[in-house]
Amino acid sequence: MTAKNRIFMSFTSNSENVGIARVAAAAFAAQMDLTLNEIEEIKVAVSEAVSNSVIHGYGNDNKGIIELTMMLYEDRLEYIIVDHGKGIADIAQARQPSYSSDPERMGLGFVFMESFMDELIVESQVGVGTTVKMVKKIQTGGTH
Amino acid sequence: MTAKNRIFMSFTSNSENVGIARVAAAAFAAQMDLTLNEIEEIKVAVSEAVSNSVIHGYGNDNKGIIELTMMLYEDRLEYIIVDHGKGIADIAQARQPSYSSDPERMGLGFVFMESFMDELIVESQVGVGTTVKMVKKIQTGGTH
Amino acid sequence: MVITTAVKQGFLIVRISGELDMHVADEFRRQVDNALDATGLKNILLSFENVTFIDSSGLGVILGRYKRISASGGKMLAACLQPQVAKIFELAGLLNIIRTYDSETEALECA
Amino acid sequence: MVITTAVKQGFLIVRISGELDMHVADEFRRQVDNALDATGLKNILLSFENVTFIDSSGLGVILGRYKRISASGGKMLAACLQPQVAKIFELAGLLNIIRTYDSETEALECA
Ligand SMILES: Nc1ncnc2c1ncn2[C@@H]1O[C@H](COP(=O)(O)OP(=O)(O)O)[C@@H](O)[C@H]1O
Ligand SMILES: Nc1ncnc2c1ncn2[C@@H]1O[C@H](COP(=O)(O)OP(=O)(O)O)[C@@H](O)[C@H]1O
Repeated sequence: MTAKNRIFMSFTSNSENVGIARVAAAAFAAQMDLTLNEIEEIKVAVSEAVSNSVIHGYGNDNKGIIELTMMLYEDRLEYIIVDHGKGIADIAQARQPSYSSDPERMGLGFVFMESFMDELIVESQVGVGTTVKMVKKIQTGGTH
Repeated sequence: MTAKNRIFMSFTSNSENVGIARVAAAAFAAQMDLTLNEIEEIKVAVSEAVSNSVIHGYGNDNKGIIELTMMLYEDRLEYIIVDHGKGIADIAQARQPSYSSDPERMGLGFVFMESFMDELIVESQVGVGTTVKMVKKIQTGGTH
Repeated sequence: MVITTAVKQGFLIVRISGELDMHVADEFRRQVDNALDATGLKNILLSFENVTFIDSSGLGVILGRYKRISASGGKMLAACLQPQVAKIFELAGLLNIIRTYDSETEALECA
Repeated sequence: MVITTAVKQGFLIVRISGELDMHVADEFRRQVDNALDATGLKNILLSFENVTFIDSSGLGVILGRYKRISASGGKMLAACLQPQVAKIFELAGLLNIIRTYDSETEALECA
């Protein structure tokens, strides 16, 4: 199945860019007949994934590169967030609710991504980076 | 002078993406203390440049690739729109107010880009593509 | 973009909301031309109250409708232009050919 | 994000507007901690009326302030949560520790 639309973004790991990525993700979703609620959910999920790349992937150093690919298919939206940072040693542990490697954080990022999207795939290699792929299914097939 | 922030986007020449590029451009600008009016001006300018790539560069074929690079410097925002389409034979003529190669269009795209931005540089080669670089100067140096 | 149409005092009232750019220009043209055909009217009042964005592609399709109706002696009025929309109209020189009003009521009264 | 603070009935009222994410979390922490230090208060009422977005980073900094004040017996209330903000609070289990109200007035009356 070929994508009906595709946008690729690449940006430095500045915290300012979390909000910009979120806005772009929402605008991409708004092509489809989604509810405002569904668009809010996508914003939170993308915000969590990009924040994780900034905070955990690059340790809040703003010199890393984060890639966000957004794909629209007949029946779903896909958001793929890639960083070339620290990586995750134990993905199963990382995905557990309330688990965080940072005592100041809540460990809810992956929980929110999972709750708000229909599919969440995490791939990671220590020292190489992390890829998070999230899918939101679309009920109607119609574009605006 | 190195950029304080940089976002690169690449997308297919679907007309849907004109609006998404505009929203991303506005969100990028909103990092700085600009007026709503200045942000509106940036939206129009980016919309004109991306629309031109879709319409003239790729003749409304949605299989072309358009690149939008957004850079933030201490004193200015830069938006660079690149297509690999038809190109412009006579740039001076193209930039003239009311000139359009399409009788249905107004020939005001470059006029709006010039009016709403502080600098406009157009480079093009027939059969290779077109690059439009626009600069918006920033009064205060402060980020939000 | 969403368009609704109505008829008042010999005017086709076209109420537009959303963003008026190249992506929606064809749909705008189609809907307005259909409404002109269906009603047989030659005057248009465009209401821009809920238009949040317009660029030269949006203007182009408006000018196209202007040309169509003025060929048969019709006139085009515009109401409720937001500041940024008004600025675009002005820069394009459209204020010389399309009179603008603060409200639909005012436009119809002065027409 | 913009924060303003006020004092009423022994509560530090923190009114937040905009988006509460990792980009603004440090600034939020700094401003609320400064206001707690300056006033010596131990109770907080957060007003979310103008919060348009929150994610787990935003929640984290709120929970941090909760921990600080509850250590000295203070309590935290929240008013005017927009639906999407309320959903995030609920999912995170914060509704068990932070009571929410429809308005600032109601929160202070019930407190
Ligand atoms: N992009 C990433 N790079 C490296 N580690 C990550 C990344 N994303 C998540 N992690 C790890 O997974 C853990 C859990 O993530 P998450 O559920 O989002 O909670 P939190 O961000 O609050 O720690 C993080 O604490 C971190 O150790
Ligand atoms: N990206 C582009 N690729 C090819 N030709 C272009 C491009 N941008 C502009 N042009 C040419 O320049 C002309 C003037 O552009 P513009 O001022 O935007 O007016 P309009 O889009 O209404 O034609 C166009 O009609 C077209 O011939």
